[in-house]
Amino acid sequence: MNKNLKEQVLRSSGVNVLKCMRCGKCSGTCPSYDEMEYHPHQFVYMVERGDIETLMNSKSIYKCLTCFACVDRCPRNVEPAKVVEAVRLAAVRQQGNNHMNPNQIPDMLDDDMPQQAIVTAFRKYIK
Amino acid sequence: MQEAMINRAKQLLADGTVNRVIGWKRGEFAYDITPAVFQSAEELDADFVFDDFTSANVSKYLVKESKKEGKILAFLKPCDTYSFNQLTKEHRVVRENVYIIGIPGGPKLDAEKIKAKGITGILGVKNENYTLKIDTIYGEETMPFYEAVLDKCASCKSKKHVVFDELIGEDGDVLESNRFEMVEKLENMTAQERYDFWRDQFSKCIRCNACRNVCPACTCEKCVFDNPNSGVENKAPADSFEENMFHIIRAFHVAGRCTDCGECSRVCPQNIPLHLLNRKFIKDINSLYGEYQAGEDTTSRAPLNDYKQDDCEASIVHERGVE
Amino acid sequence: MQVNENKEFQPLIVAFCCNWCSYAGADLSGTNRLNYPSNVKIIRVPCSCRVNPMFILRAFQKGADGVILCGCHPGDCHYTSGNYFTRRRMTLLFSMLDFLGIERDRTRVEWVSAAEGAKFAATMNEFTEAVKKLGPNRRLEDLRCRKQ
Amino acid sequence: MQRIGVFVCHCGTNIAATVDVKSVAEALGHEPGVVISQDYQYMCSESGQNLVKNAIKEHNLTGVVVCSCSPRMHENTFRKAAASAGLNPYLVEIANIREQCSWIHKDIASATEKAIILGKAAVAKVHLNAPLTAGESPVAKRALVIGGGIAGIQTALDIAEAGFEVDIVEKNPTIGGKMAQIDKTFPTLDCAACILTPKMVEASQNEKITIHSFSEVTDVKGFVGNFTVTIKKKARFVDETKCTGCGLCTEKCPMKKVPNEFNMGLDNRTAIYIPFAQAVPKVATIDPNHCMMLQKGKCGICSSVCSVGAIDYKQEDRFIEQKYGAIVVATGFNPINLDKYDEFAYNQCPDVVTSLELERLMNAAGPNGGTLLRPSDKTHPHKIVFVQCVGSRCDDSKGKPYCSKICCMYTAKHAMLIREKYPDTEVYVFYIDVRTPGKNFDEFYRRAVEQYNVHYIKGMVGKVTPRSDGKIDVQASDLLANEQLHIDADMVVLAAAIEPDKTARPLATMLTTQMDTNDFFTEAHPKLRPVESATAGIFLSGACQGPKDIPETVAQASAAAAKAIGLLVKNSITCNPCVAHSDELMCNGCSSCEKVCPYGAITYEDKEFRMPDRTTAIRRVASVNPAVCQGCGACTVACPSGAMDLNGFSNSQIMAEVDAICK
Repeated sequence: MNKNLKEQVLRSSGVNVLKCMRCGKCSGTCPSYDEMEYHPHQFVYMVERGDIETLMNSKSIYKCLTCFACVDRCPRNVEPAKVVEAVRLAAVRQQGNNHMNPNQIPDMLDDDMPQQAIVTAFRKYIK
Repeated sequence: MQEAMINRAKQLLADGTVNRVIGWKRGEFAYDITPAVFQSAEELDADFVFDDFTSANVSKYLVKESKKEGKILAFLKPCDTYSFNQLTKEHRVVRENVYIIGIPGGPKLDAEKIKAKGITGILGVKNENYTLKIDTIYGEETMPFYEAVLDKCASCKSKKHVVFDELIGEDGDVLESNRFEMVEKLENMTAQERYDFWRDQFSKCIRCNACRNVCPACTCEKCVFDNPNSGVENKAPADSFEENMFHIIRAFHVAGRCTDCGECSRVCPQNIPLHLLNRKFIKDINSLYGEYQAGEDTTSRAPLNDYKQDDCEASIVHERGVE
Repeated sequence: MQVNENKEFQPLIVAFCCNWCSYAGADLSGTNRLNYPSNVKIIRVPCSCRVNPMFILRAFQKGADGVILCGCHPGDCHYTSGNYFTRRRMTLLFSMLDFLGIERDRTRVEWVSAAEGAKFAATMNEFTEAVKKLGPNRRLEDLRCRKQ
Repeated sequence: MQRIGVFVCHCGTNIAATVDVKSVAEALGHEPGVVISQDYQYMCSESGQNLVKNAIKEHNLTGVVVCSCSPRMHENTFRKAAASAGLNPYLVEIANIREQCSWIHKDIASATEKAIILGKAAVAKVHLNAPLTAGESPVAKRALVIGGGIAGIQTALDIAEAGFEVDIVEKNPTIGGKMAQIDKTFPTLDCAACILTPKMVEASQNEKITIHSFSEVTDVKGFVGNFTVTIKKKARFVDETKCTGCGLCTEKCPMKKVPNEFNMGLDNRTAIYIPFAQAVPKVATIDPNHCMMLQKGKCGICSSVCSVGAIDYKQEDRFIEQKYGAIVVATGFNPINLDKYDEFAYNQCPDVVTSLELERLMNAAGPNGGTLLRPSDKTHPHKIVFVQCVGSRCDDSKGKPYCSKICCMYTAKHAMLIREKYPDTEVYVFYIDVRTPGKNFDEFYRRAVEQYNVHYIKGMVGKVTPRSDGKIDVQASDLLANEQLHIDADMVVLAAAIEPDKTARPLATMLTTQMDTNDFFTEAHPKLRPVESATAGIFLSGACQGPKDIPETVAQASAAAAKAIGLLVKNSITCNPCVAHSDELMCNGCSSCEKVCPYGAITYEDKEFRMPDRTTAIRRVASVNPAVCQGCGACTVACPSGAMDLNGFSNSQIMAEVDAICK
């Protein structure tokens, strides 16, 4: 467990992960659920455990649409999307680890891909 | 006016309506007019005075006088009637034992202001078209009438008599006054400036208790400052704190009861503008809890003995005005 | 309170708490081990309306740097209406102190219910800090009571 | 000369760990008037109390200061100890060095210093304490129960059983409350009506019990043993004494489209109505908002069909005033409004229902005569999803912060009943935790899972979407399978959080009792006085104090009754001696104190006084009725002369404390 990373994520997200009562409503509500290796509730729990690197290395951080359904519906105001964003920021901030090259994007487009996903993908690419 | 008052007083004494009269008589000097009780027509003829210097509010004397045997005649100026009403509301005077004749109010004159012009040896005054002709032992002097008017009269709030049995002269109206001007000016100062202002003023206090003794709202059987058990007993201020304390507590005790008669400042030998403390409370009460004029009637609840569920919080003090 | 060159100014805070709400709230912050500075000394009164302005002046006279008055929330007074009177009295008193140039942050009224232990502690922390910033009470002190 | 004893408690390590109790005792020993200063492990223990008692006798003490926990905790303990040793109990003062010192400070030096200062303040105060003797005040032998649900009924029955008159005030046309709406009860599955309605009848037939249905409390004055309550009997436009409850008017009433509250609006009733068959009192009520006669002055059918002439369109609200010795609050609960939980589509889809609505849907007297049908198309549902914790256990901004306590069990009950009656129905329960503490409760839940095959899924429903084909898409997480599920359900049942009734807050203000931030009534002590409010003579029964199931409610109702009976059997109660008193020599008679007294305890009389100048004068002076005064002290500040003072918290005592603290 990397303590500094955990603190960084907690600080940049401003989320108190200890407020989570593990009801899983965030994951119940998440439209990207099936795309994600780790699901919103797991983000919150793994950040609590300090298991940040696993999350940073998972593609899941780029699957979040930041639609904020989880933030809206979390009964305890934990705001999981902000945790995902903070983990993603931690990854983005590392030099040279861009998950995506802009040249790859045209190939990835298909009819099923929601537009929001493309927009967020671009945003996440640019530091 | 003086003639008419003496004549009516004599009638009322003669027909037994009253057995004495509270009015004023001359003191050492022409401008030194003090309240006095008259028992007979002869005394009235000899000493009764009502002139431009007759400013003292006699209503406080009625606390004791109205409890004596028989009815007393009191001449009350408009501002005095507010004091009397307030005392009635607080059961301090017995209304039935007082026969009230409402008489016209000021503006009354402030001898100190005349003296300040270098005019001394005053024997009498005459108002001629708002020029004050002053007869002195050194001959006649003149000055603009309004420059000699008492501060409390210059900001008169009402010419209306709120209680009387009969009137001599006309009744007037409640006036629009500028009486809160100085309070506002102080409110707009910084805290340090306000502090310095009041320190200058209170440090002059010699605790003569004139303000307390003249105040028609200060009628306690025993004042807390004279009571060794009150915890604030204090005969003479030893330091700045005690100077402040006396005036804060006094103003607080009369808050919501003070009719703004202005007697406290008039009698202060050190010219401390004590009425500003009372006016600050009146202004606050008016703006925070709705217009209230103590003494206007005998039934309404005093603002400090009343409340509304949606009154403002004390934090309003922190949120407004100049720090 | 003393000010040493190498020691931070420690204000003395007197807190009047009504027996039913705020004193219980203070107890609750103790039960929950919620810290607030030891500068705060509590005096129990049956109701906030028992607090006479004279007590507040007395506290300043004897060396308090801040006085806070805590009572039940408006509408919750154990005696129905006590805190409503408190509210008017203290509003006017504090306004007067302000009018005389006394720092307005030295006085405060706060409503703390028996359930608000956390609010009590937070209020006391905040108030102590505010008074600390003002420094020692000099404008309403009795020089004879100043500590060396 | 005062002889004061100081006793410093360690409270085990509660105090001693952060406060150097030895030096506190040592320092206070040097205070003026202190003749003995000791510390001890547990001052409140019997041996600790004996220490105090012996010291009182041995040193002939005139005052006692105990430095210990909050006076709210043990002031009475030490007062009693002092009294048993012959010292007036009001000569004891407590310095609170636990809750307000050792528990909140960490630094031993500053905590010890503060403890000494608090001790000094108590010593300074006790110097000025006067021995006080408590007066007595009579107790009205009648109780008022506010709320006629199972809690109120049980309390009233118990009090009546003990031989006292009881009045029940119920705001609805019938008593019975929420339990009357419930179909079956857990964990025994007996029918709620079968066990409740006999109690309702018993209450109505008990000659000691008066039921004021369709009534509200509008004013409460007075104090323990001596409350004067104003009850508003709302106009029901039917003479209660004449109506036989035959129900003919309800059959003939042409206005048949009024949503039926008793069935949660799932069907309709008439404008003149009897809420349900077993209503008590079984009397019709006209709903003025829907009655054509009262709205437009045309109709009058009910009046013409009523054979006893009970209909009275001119009836008005009546107010009655009654004296009570004790008041029991039993105002109960309601499910919360679900408008803000869009994700569950409660407002969009009639087949998404609350659990209380499901109770009515399943009840034989309900809208479908006991057959479970979907409200939308009256078809039999084959797949039902239950969602737990809707609005419970939430952050304050999202709902109620507390667990509603009863939902886990009633959901298990619903699931079980449905599976029992309709074995072809699949039932899913989404839960966060299943909370089943209670006798036979967990066994009950296990039966739902093991015997009835209810699918319990750990996870929460994220979104409910009504589809055009009539099905409802339920999107949820299954946390254990780490999967997101989609269930095409026919019905969704929401376990809505429960909250105190809206009438509770204004009632609390009238009663001057306290509530917590959720509007539940606060008990006098969370463990030791759970059925009393902090206001003497006001007791708490049922869910108005916190979420409760029926057995708990009944238990608390009987406990509240026992406490009320304990008060009513007394002929008089000892008054608080810490009351105001006026110094006649200083009183101005100005009436300021009278104006601020909330109890009307102050009266005036003209008295003759000998003045200092040897004359006599009649003066108007105030006097305080010690039985009525509750000791708030408002008058002491309103009094400009300081004539009014308060026993136990006198001007000089408080100033002595201020001085000691600021010294």
